[in-house]
Amino acid sequence: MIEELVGLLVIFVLAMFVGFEVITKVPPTLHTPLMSGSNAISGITIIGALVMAGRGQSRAASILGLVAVVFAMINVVGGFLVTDRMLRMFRRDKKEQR
Amino acid sequence: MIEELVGLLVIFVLAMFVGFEVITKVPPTLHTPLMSGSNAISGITIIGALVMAGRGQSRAASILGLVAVVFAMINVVGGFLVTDRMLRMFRRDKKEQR
Amino acid sequence: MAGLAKLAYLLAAVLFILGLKRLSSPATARSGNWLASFGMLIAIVTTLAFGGILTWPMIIIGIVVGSAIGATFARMVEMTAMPQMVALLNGFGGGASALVASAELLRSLQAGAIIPLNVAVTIPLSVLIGSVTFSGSVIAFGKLQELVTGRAVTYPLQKSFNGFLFAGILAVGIWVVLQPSSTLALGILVAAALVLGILSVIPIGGADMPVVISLLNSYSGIAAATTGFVISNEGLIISGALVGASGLILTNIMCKAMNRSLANVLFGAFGAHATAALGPVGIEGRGVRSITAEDGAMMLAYARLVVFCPGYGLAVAQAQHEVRELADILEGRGVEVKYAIHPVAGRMPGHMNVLLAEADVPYDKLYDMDEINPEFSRTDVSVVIGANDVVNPSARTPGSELSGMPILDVDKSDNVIVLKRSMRPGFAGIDNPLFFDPKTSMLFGDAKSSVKNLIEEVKAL
Amino acid sequence: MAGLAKLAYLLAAVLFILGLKRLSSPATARSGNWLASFGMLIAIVTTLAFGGILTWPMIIIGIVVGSAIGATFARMVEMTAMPQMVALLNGFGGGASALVASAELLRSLQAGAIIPLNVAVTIPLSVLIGSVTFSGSVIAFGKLQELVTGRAVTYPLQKSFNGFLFAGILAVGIWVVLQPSSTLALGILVAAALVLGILSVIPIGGADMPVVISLLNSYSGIAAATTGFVISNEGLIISGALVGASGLILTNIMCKAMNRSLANVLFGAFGAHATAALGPVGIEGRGVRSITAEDGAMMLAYARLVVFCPGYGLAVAQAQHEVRELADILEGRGVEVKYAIHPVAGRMPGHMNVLLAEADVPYDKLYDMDEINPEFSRTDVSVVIGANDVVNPSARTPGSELSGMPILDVDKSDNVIVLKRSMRPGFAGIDNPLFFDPKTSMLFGDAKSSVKNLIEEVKAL
Ligand SMILES: NC(=O)c1ccc[n+]([C@@H]2O[C@H](COP(=O)([O-])OP(=O)(O)OC[C@H]3O[C@@H](n4cnc5c(N)ncnc54)[C@H](OP(=O)(O)O)[C@@H]3O)[C@@H](O)[C@H]2O)c1
Ligand SMILES: NC(=O)c1ccc[n+]([C@@H]2O[C@H](COP(=O)([O-])OP(=O)(O)OC[C@H]3O[C@@H](n4cnc5c(N)ncnc54)[C@H](OP(=O)(O)O)[C@@H]3O)[C@@H](O)[C@H]2O)c1
Repeated sequence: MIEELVGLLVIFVLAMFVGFEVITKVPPTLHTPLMSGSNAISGITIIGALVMAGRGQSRAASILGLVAVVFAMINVVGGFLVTDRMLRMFRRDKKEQR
Repeated sequence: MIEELVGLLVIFVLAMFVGFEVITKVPPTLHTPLMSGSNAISGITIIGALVMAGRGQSRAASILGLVAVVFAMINVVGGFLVTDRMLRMFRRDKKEQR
Repeated sequence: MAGLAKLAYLLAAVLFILGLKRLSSPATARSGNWLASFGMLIAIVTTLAFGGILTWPMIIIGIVVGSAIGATFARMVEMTAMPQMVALLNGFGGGASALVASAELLRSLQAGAIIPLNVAVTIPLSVLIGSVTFSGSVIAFGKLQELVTGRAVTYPLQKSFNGFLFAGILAVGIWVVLQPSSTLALGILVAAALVLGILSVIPIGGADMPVVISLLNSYSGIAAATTGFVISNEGLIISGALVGASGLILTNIMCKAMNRSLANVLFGAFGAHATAALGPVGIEGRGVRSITAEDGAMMLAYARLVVFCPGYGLAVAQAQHEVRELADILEGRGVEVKYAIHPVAGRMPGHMNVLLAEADVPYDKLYDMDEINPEFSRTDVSVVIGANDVVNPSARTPGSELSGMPILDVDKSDNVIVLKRSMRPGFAGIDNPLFFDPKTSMLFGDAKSSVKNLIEEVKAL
Repeated sequence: MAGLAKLAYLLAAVLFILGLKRLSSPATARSGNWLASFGMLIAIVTTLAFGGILTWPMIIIGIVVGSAIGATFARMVEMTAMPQMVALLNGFGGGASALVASAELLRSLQAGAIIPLNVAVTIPLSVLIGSVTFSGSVIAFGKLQELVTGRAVTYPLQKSFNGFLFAGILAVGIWVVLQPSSTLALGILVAAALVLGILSVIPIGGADMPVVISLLNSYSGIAAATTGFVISNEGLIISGALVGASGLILTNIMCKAMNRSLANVLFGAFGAHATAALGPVGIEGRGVRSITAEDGAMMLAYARLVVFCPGYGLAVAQAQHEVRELADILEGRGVEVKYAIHPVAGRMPGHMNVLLAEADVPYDKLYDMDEINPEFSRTDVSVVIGANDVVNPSARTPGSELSGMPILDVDKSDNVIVLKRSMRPGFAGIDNPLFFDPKTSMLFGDAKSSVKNLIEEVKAL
């Protein structure tokens, strides 16, 4: 049990490193889209929510799961779409484009 | 079993990402020490070698393990020391140092 | 099967990482966002296929309703309201994490399973972080949307009370760990965590909300990762850690650019006395030169290099399209135009970039503070559009609230035109000596109408 | 216990990562190397404490002997022999991986355990990669140390034979997977892999060895990671992946800087006809200006900016200390001196940097190709010290072996002095039009003695 936990911890630590390295490379120009985009990624709880809503083992758990699905989907869909809306606006100077 | 293997694969993939991100930041000046230093890190097989040499369950395994310990220790000790020897030589211009 | 599902989650996580990597340049950023959302799709489909889903109606309702609400939000939101939007979405994410962890506890109890210690520890943790993120984000949203007062609300013994509350939460958390079967304990934990979220954000001034949101964003990542520990899912852990790291880095960048510590932002009640600082303090006896749009147009039209320095006022006035038009007209006359972007101009990191991008300003005309500062000495006219703190030279002298914060060196340019409505200070609540500089001309009025007037006058020349 | 050990291995891996991160600047690199070696110490101590070690004599002997040999190597090796040294160490690492995997198989058989499929697959993989790395590295060492011919050895049907061998190895590998109890199969696998390592490196020219070493370094990382899969150890997997990534990146950088594909390096038999290309081909009828050290000293002493461009010849002549002395003397006379470092000058990445660092040249005087190239137009004298291919202007025109490789633009400077022993070509085996440029003066002789003469003459002025 403890061993499994440590295994997951290893993954967490490595992912933190990847996160730090990758995020520090994002230029200030893109910090707002980064915020909304990474926010959308945190909606990954959706996978937990789906399991809770769908296994139907307990009425209470299903209802909580349903609300969780709604919340997480708002986060995911809203986050990715709004990020795309922002990023669509960024463009290089046309004159300098080849 | 397959699940455990995939868990290890997750770690491998993440570590690869960390490796790529971290190594691409090493400037060309330090590529030779990087080669010898990362080489020393690959001597991490020493931990497998120690177990093989020390558990003493099988004579043949122990002997192979012993050779592996010698090889890995050459790699580790030689690698780190020679890297240190190189890095000791790198210095900034004294005049520009405060 | 389980192995295949794990592989699919790994693929999703890899897509998230690759997506974030593509955010390192505006040219590839959009495709990166699509990669990440594709990763999310894979994760969802994998869960639907291998997650042991039995009752579909709930799921379908949830997905449809959630997606519809999310899509509507994304479509309706004004670009100037982005900070609120992020806060709100963030709150939903945190809330979902707390709900999942609670549901898992209820489910295990129902199934009569014995809850192993590691799960018993991670569940209350996940519930706590998720609930604080939820209520904190909602308050941050309220402050930015001006539904709740933007002032830093302070009251006596505030910190002691919050400390007490936090201690109480720890106690309840341990109660849940020791006796996971008590739904009462879980309920108290959720309630207390929600109150903690509200009470920790209420005393923070509206203008500090972006830091708070970024920190809460980091929390929501950590909440997702904790949930991953609860249900042993590597995908959740990796994605949560990515978001956690991202939030921490952004928080750190904002604090550094404001030259304040995170503790000062969270507990300093910055902006509690904002109203007190308003008004023409220290103006008496010093001259301020006020000009008309006609004078301003004259200066701009015959300049060689003009640098626009936008700030929060640009967002308030929504003047980005007019600014762009003015720049086009000036460029048509042969004037070189650049934009100077301070790292904390506006109210969230990259705020100005998004606004100007909306107005179709090419991103290679936007210059970071470090790039543009050496240019001011050869600048004929700097136009400060609704910025204040980020061009306040008193940041260079010790003893001021802004001391040590790096600023745009507009006072090095030959002339400065400042567009704002009054002599009132900006977010930091302190006076700006720039306005009294002999080089400076004030063009009072709402930025949008001022810029419009400038356009008219330049055209008339 | 096992949990604690895992935590310790995680700590070791984190130290490796932090150590590599510190290699991003020469100022922090040394501490980074110490961090990494500290991580290794933690990994070793953890294994000794929790690894179920029973018989200590073997272990102690192994550690003492290995450390002594490693330390001696590290102390004795000449800086100019670094490429060989890395090759040799690399071979030992790969060998160790293969031995560990073989031992694990023998141990499991002895213990009568049933070998699960995943282990049965990863063992032969680890043995294969490790053995190829071992024998390949030894041959690379031999070529660089000139114990084996440095020429690309080719013979008829070479590729077909190697392909055949590889297919055979795959077959034996499957045999081991299906019948892990057969030590005969294991033995054949090891032998065949060793032969494959030798035969794949033999046909590669001596000067391409750095690419091979870097690739083998990557293999040794992958071998370690595979061993980690065999014994389910996260520490091995992470470290192996780090090394694997590092080797791949360096290989890629070298190939790019030479403008050749990896396939061309591995299978192109570059340098097979090196002797044929030697000799004064194409020199007839064209003028080469040969000067004395006195003439050269004159040019250098009265220049404003001198750029030194070292190459492989610097390493051969071991002239780094003399070059540094010459630079000091020139600087004493008010001449500005810079060093131009081409990414593949010498025989391994960063080769010149290490040599010049040994001679105490401060690293902020060394300029990358991209930094220095714009400077050549204002350079009075470029001094090419034992470099050839990296300053060959025919790389700019299509149709040459070097076409497309970026070069140092020494021919843009006012004067060029080339220090080499003869008109013979460099590694790529092609003539260099630079030597026939009217701006160029050749100072023939061993670089060390030529530079010594220059020092004398400048002093005498
Ligand atoms: N960007 C971030 O991430 C972030 C995060 C947290 C905190 N902050 C803080 O926010 C501040 C940002 O500095 P800043 O210079 O951008 O803004 P600022 O210092 O808050 O000043 C904005 C100015 O705009 C003027 N203004 C408001 N509405 C206007 C309108 N409609 N037309 C014309 N002018 C208008 C205001 O003056 P009038 O009222 O006289 O018009 C005000 O002085 C910094 O102190 C920073 O530390 C930023
Ligand atoms: N750095 C790497 O990572 C790497 C890896 C693989 C391949 N390579 C290849 O190696 C080559 C490196 O280019 P390079 O310009 O540095 O070297 P080069 O092209 O090999 O030329 C070296 C020159 O140094 C001269 N030389 C040798 N010994 C000398 C001595 N004792 N005194 C004076 N001169 C001496 C030789 O001419 P004489 O015989 O006339 O004296 C020779 O022309 C490139 O082609 C590159 O692609 C580099």
